[in-house]
Amino acid sequence: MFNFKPDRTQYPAADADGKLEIDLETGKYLKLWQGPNHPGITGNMSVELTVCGDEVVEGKTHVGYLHRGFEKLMERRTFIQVFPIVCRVCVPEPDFNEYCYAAAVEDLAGIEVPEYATWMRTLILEMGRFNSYMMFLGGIGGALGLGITGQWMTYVRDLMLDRFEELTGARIYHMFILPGGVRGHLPEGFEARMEEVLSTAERYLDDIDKVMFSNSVFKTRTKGVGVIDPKLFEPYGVTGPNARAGGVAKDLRKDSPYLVYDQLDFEVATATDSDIFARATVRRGDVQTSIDLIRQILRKMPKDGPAMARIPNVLHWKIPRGETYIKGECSRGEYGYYLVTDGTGYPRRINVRGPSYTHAMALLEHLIPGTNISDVAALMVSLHTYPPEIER
Amino acid sequence: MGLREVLTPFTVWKHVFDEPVTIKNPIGRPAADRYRGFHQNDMASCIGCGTCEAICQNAAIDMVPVDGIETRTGDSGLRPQIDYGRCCWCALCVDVCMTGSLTMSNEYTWVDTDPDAFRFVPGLEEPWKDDEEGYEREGKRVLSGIERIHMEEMPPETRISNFEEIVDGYSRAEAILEADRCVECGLCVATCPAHMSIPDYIAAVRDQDYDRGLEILYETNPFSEVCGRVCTHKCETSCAALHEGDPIAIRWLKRHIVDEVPFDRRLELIGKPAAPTGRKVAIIGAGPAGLTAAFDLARAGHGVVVFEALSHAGGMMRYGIPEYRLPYEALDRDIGVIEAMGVEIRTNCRVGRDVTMDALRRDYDSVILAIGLNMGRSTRVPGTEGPGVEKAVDLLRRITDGEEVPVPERLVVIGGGNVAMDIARSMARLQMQKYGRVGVTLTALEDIDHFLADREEIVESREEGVQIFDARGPQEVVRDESGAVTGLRTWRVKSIFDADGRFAPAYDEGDEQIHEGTMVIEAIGQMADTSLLEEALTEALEWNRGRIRIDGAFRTSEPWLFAAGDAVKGPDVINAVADGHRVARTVMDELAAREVMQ
Amino acid sequence: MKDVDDKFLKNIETEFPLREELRPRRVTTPDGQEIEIEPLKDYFCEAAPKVHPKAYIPIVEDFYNWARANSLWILGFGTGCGAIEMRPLMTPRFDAYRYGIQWRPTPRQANLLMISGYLSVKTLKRAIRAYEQMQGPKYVVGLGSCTINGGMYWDSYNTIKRLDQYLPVDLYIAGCMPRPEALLAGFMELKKLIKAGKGEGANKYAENFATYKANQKSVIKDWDMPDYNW
Amino acid sequence: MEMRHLHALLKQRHSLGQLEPKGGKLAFVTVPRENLRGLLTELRDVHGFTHLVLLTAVDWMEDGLFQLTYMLNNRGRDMTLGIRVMLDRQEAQGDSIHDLWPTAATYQRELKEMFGIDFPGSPRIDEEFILEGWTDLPPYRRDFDSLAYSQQTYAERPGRVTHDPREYMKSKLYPDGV
Repeated sequence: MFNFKPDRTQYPAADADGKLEIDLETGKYLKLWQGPNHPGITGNMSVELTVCGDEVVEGKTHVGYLHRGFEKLMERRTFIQVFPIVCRVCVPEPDFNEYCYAAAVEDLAGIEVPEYATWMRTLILEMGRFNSYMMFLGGIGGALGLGITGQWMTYVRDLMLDRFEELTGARIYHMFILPGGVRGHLPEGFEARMEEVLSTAERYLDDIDKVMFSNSVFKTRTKGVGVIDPKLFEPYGVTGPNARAGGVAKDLRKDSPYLVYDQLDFEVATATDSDIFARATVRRGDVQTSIDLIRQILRKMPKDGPAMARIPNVLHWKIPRGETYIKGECSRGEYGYYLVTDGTGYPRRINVRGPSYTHAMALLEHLIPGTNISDVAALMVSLHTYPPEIER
Repeated sequence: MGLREVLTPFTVWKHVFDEPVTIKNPIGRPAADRYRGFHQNDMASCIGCGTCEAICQNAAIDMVPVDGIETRTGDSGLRPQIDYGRCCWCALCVDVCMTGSLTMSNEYTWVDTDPDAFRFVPGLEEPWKDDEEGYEREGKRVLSGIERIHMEEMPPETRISNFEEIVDGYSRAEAILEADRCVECGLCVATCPAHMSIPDYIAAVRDQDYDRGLEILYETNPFSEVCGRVCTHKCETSCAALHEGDPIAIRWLKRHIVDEVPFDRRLELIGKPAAPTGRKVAIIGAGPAGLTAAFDLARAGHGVVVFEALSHAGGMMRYGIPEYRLPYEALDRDIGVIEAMGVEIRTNCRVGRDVTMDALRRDYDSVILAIGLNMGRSTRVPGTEGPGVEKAVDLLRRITDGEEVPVPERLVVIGGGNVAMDIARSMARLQMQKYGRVGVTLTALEDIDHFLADREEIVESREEGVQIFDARGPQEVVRDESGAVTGLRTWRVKSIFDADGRFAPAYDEGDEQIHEGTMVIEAIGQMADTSLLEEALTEALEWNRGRIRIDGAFRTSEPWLFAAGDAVKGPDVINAVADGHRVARTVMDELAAREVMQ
Repeated sequence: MKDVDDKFLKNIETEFPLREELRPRRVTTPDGQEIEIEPLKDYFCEAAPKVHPKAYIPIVEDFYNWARANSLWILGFGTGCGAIEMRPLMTPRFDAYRYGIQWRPTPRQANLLMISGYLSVKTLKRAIRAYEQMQGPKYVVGLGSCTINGGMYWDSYNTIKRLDQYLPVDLYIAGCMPRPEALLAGFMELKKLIKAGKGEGANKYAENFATYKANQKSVIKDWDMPDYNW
Repeated sequence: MEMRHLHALLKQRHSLGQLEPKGGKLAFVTVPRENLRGLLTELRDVHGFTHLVLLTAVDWMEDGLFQLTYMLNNRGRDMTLGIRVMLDRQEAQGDSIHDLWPTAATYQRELKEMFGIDFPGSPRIDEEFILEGWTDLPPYRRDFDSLAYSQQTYAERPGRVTHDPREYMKSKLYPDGV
């Protein structure tokens, strides 16, 4: 109906290095800072847009507003003291940090985790993934002016946070997955209460299907916008749902099963168009997978058993020299911890590999030119990036 | 774009009549049962060990003194103060807490205009002090080991027939595991009379740095090998780990360090004493107090001569403690180190007989009296005069000297302390060797829970066949017509102390027992033999209830004479060692002061 | 701090000069005129903030305070992790709007700045600008441990430890992070403060402007903005 | 063992060091700096290691070395290979691989800022990335002391005192100091 065809003659010429020749003084271009204080930006980061009319000719991402120097702080803390701070690396889905860190420590220290704890970890991770997708589905609607999805999804997410709270003792930073196991067992009657949340969620998701995925406005604004060429997936390190939306079924839960994923029965959602709409539908499918997985886990997990393995006295826990990399499939893609130890009581180096690092930086900068200003927010949200894991 | 896609979104209008999900009054909505809210602390069970402070990665916890909480053995008197400008509610402090006193409520609202207000000592008067709900750890602590590493020892049936040492000592692997359990709170340090740097040497075991460990030991205790075996380890009664599990085996770890360092290396590590000062000190008694003082003084360069009445140095460590607990070679090695510092030990030299106090006073700059308690006390119940009744310390000395002691088939020991256990178990071994079975009965005034003996002594005695009758008061040594001992008559003890706390046992006369035996051994305590002081000096000195009066620095009323050890304080090796250090320091201070005055 | 390697010691003046677009220069306007511009002076008012006097008649001031207390408009600027717990407040379950609280996208429309947790130096710079652009009377609420005494980032090289050194904080809410219910309780407390006429943060900022600026400049190395911009 | 097979294949040509397997799916290997590019290209183009998982550095200050770790993943065979390159800490210069993986430019920018390791030719390498107005040592270097810097730069809230239980008990139980 509305065909937006930019006038390509307005584009700046590129010099030999491929650098755009943009002279702001000509008045033809305008610098537009989107963020850090901007409702369309996920988290606290900013995009420096150079626009010509309402079309973006260049986008540069600026991060570092949330930099706390985690990787440095971790080197100053003993192995147990790192545990409370890892979850802060990623606010909306902290559990992957806990799991990856714990698994990396266990790997280097040679600790066998009890079976119950393994199931519990899987449960926590799936609950976290569910929450993260709730944030996404709320956010993508919000970025396109569909406020109701945010209202609904935040509510559903809050119900899940209540379950988190009764299981782990906290809403956001659960700090439940300790190196060596998990902190506790399921509270009584948890399964029933969880089922209630899941069925409520399914009801709301049905509505989301109607109000968002069948909505002509949403479709028009997202289909064919922000397409990532599948050929770019490897060069730009695209993983997770962003890759699955382009037909590449990258999912570490299947590709390299960890925890108990090999004992669970599930399919990963994929799409082919690799545009904003495809990325949203893949996540919509993944939420359903998560819901099914949570049900499966609660059904299959052992009813009781030790939650913690025997670990050395944490106050002076030394781990022999070594290095390892532990990864998992979080809601945004491959999440990993690279841990190097040197035989002392402190980690030598911890590097957090967050999927947003590649998605929000190089990839986003690559995708932005040529889009409309109003689509930048949706494009950014559709990549599902969380700034804290970029800068840590 | 079809019409359907335009209309479908409107179908959700059906929810317009749904019940709203809004929480009517969200402020103060109760959090989950497990919620990690503000801290609570059970002041009575907290011991102020500071483990919470050690684990807190935010440096949010300070240990502060609190009104009404006194410092005592096993309780530092400090309590955690939490800075909510730092806390991240990870609850590691709760998980690591040694007593389980620190927990969390599910309270979460704290709003204030003053940023300095967010510090508080949980357990005092916060409103959520008594809240039931909130985070508590599941079961016992998991962040540090609870169970002590098992110490291999000889089974009773093997050990009862000989005087060989019972315990094997830890292997390296076992020692590391045991040392790993220590949380380095240091509550034990002040409990140890000698203030040994226990956490530091345990850390040395953990790091497998035995040289460092040995150096730390020798800073405070030249009898580490002895103490590693027979110390009464009061430190283990104040260990933070005992509140949920076993205390750290501090004594065994000490022994492990010494075991791992060969004797020559030990001498190397300790090094040579300081240059001679030309001062001379005489020490009477080569027991732990005297020899420790000798060690310190000799290392400072003073000339030290130790006078010992018996044939070997070591005092009660040699003549009181049986060989199965403390092999003589171990003791000899400790004494060997002291002698290597240039200390001269004159054995078989009894002051008062072979040399007089006056001579010592004349020839030496100072004299330290460390004569110990070597005379057994008697119960003085009827029948104790005469043959067949022995004193435990005399018997033990004779056994050590290799003398033939009478070994009856059945005998009765009176007393519930370590000496009583020692003699009972020594006699049991001799009986085993002679008759092939044990016939020892032990009676004591105290009930079994209040025995003065170490717990493991009681357990091991029983394992070795010693029959223990607790709360029995001796009334008479029963003798037959010929005067030979046939047993001990006892009454059950109703109470030992009267209302004022004075020693005045009350008996239930209806509950009488005769314990059969042809020998009765009294092991109810010892006293000092002060006859060597001679009359003039005895007159000149001030006394306190039969003991020489000393001040806080071990000075007697005579400026040249100092006294230390069991004879003036007591009651065990480690206290004697501590006294030895202190008296040595006093003597050195005095000598230095005299130097200045001249 | 240990000796800094010369290799990395940057001269702030030369390494961080004023950004290009902030420098005084001549430009040609689209209609062809050549003009001199000095952006820092032209676009911003450099006048220092003034103390806002109370109304002359107490009852009028009380009325003002009542009105201010009942329209807390929060700047939707998530400076740290605590921002994630504000989202539930904006939605029906906790519904802060019923208390007269709402979120605004721009500082010009807001009078309450929530510092949601730690502030990295880079964000502090933006937070200061956002605060100064807000209309008085305005309030600052520090959320979580990090604003009080550094929180879990107490030894981080990139986060400030005491928010009150850089901005006038009216209220602190303890927690890491505080729950939405605690935030609501904080807002209620703030309302009480404002009603009682104690929400004087903006005036405190104006009175101690020099101190605040000195503190801010001691941590923000590349100060390429006007001293006060609103 | 596929990883061993691969190692044997590449060992000679790229002068690889010992293979250090971590379980069946992950292994680490050291390669000289001059062989890095060839190895990465071959792994990417021939052996299916198309995914650059991460690129980061480890500071071995005591040895005077920086370790660059290039983590490559072969999704089809579920193998991850960590390739280590040791750099002289004084020189601290690596070779940019942004033309092999464009996303590596971001990593290299971070390394430049946080470790001071230069990658000549990498796009925007000299621009500030995370820090702003940073004048001190690159913060991830081991010789940069975060706590000292923090205490010096930012004021802590005063008024806190703590006591060591060990010393406090001694002073209470033995006031004379013995």
